[in-house]
Amino acid sequence: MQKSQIALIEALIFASRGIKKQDLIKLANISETELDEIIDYLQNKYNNSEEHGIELRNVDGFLRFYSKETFSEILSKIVRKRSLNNLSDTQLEIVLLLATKKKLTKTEIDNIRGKDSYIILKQLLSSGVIKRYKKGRGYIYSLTDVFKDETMIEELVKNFGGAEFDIT
Amino acid sequence: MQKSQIALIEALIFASRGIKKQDLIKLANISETELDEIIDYLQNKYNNSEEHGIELRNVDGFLRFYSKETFSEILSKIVRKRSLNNLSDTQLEIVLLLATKKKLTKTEIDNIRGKDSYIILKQLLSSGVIKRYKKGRGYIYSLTDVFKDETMIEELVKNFGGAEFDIT
Amino acid sequence: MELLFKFENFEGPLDLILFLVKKNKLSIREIPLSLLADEFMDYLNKMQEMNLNVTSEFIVTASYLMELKSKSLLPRSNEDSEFLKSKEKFYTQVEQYAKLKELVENIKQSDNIDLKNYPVNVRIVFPKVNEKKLKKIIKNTLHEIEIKEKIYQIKKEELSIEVVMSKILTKNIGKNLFEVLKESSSKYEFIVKFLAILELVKLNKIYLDKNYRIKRVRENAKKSNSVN
Repeated sequence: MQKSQIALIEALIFASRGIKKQDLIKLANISETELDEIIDYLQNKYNNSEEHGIELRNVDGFLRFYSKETFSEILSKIVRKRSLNNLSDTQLEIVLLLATKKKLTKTEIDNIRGKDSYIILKQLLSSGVIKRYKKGRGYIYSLTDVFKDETMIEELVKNFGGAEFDIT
Repeated sequence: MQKSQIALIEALIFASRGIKKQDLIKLANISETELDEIIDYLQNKYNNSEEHGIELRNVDGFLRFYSKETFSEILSKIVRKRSLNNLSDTQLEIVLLLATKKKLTKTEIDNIRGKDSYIILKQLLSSGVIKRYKKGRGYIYSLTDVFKDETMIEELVKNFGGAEFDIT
Repeated sequence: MELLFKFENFEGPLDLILFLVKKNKLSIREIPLSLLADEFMDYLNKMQEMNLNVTSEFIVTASYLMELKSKSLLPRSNEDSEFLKSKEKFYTQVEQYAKLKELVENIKQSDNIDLKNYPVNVRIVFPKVNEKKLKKIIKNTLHEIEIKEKIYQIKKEELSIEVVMSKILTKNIGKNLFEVLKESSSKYEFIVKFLAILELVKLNKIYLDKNYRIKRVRENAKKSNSVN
């Protein structure tokens, strides 16, 4: 285990905001055994040391650094969280749909809600809650990263297993 | 210098995306001397070690962790980058104003540009470049964290001496 | 043709003024106000003749320039402090805008400059209220509601988190989370209720005790916990 390799893996994990082992192996040009060793080393260094405020986790196959849970409360004071209170009921309905389904077309949203969502989608777009990109003739809608980060909506939905059931 | 204090400062710097010393002193409830000692300790640990791929820097009074220059080539392959070329001149005008001033109301932006910015602000909002929050009767606009990270606009502006604008 | 192309570039009055300044090859402070005002009016007229979009902002600036011009022609205008003030304000605005335009050009040309240090950050772990047990309880509750929904065609109520939040504070303190959630008549109400409870936890108004009972956070405890 070379020092420069440890540093490279560390830099790659940080800069990528979540990366798979396979990608690290390719990018750093090392074997899986070597990588596993480095990951173990990093987890031992960060996760088990009282001197570090962050830790390396593997969530759903993605390696990423997280703040330690001990500091959750104080960190929630500096990170601006958007309150879900500012949304109207119908806006919230669409936000919850997108939080569980990730990506939907307008037709899909309309079908689930049983009514036209044009105006609400427009409101959500202009307030930076959702974004869209063109696909074929229509658009695909999803929540913006900013909104997800500020409300932690995905974590909220996941907290009660929401991702697993359909709201349909 | 307690281990738990070092960990807390580390977590705060990582989570904040750039934080001032004054804010750290308040949040961690420590003295400036103590903080300086911890910052020195962290910089020594990260910046001077070949085992670390990241370093702690003070850019214009904001403490933040950055990847080390040695890895810029390999990291450029994975870092999500957004080109400023996709912005129109008028969009870029507003983006640069916000990159130097951080926070502005629509009236302030209109005054500097000598024209109405309504349409451009709407475009920038829906493409996730800027965000806004309500204050009093109007909104305060600023760049989103994701946009700042993906374009490194603030670092670019600093390269050009960060032209100062007075708001009349 | 070239003239037309340039006209279309005047998005606002300040763009036209910068164009006039450049054309005169002088700094804004060196061009006599009367000349600037006349030229501005000239271009405005031409723009109107060509049916180009002359917004109200152009008209406002034109009248402002004409006012400055007329004041500048008065004897001893240089002793009129109000005139000097508004003249200075106008110059500063133009200079600022020129600076901004310059920065836009610089940044546009520098887009390929490589910055070698990328900012990094971590994902923040926020306070959690869930555990495996909690998840299980919630799943079961939801299942019950699903069945209820299938049996009775319940009309969806319009609910807002805010309203539900205050309802919880007034009616559900001391009750078990499971019981409170079970009272929901639809999946939607369940979700809104749950979000409301999480929101209250986040706002430090309530907390859940070991037995998942909803408890109010005491005011004095709150103060000692918060920064600022």
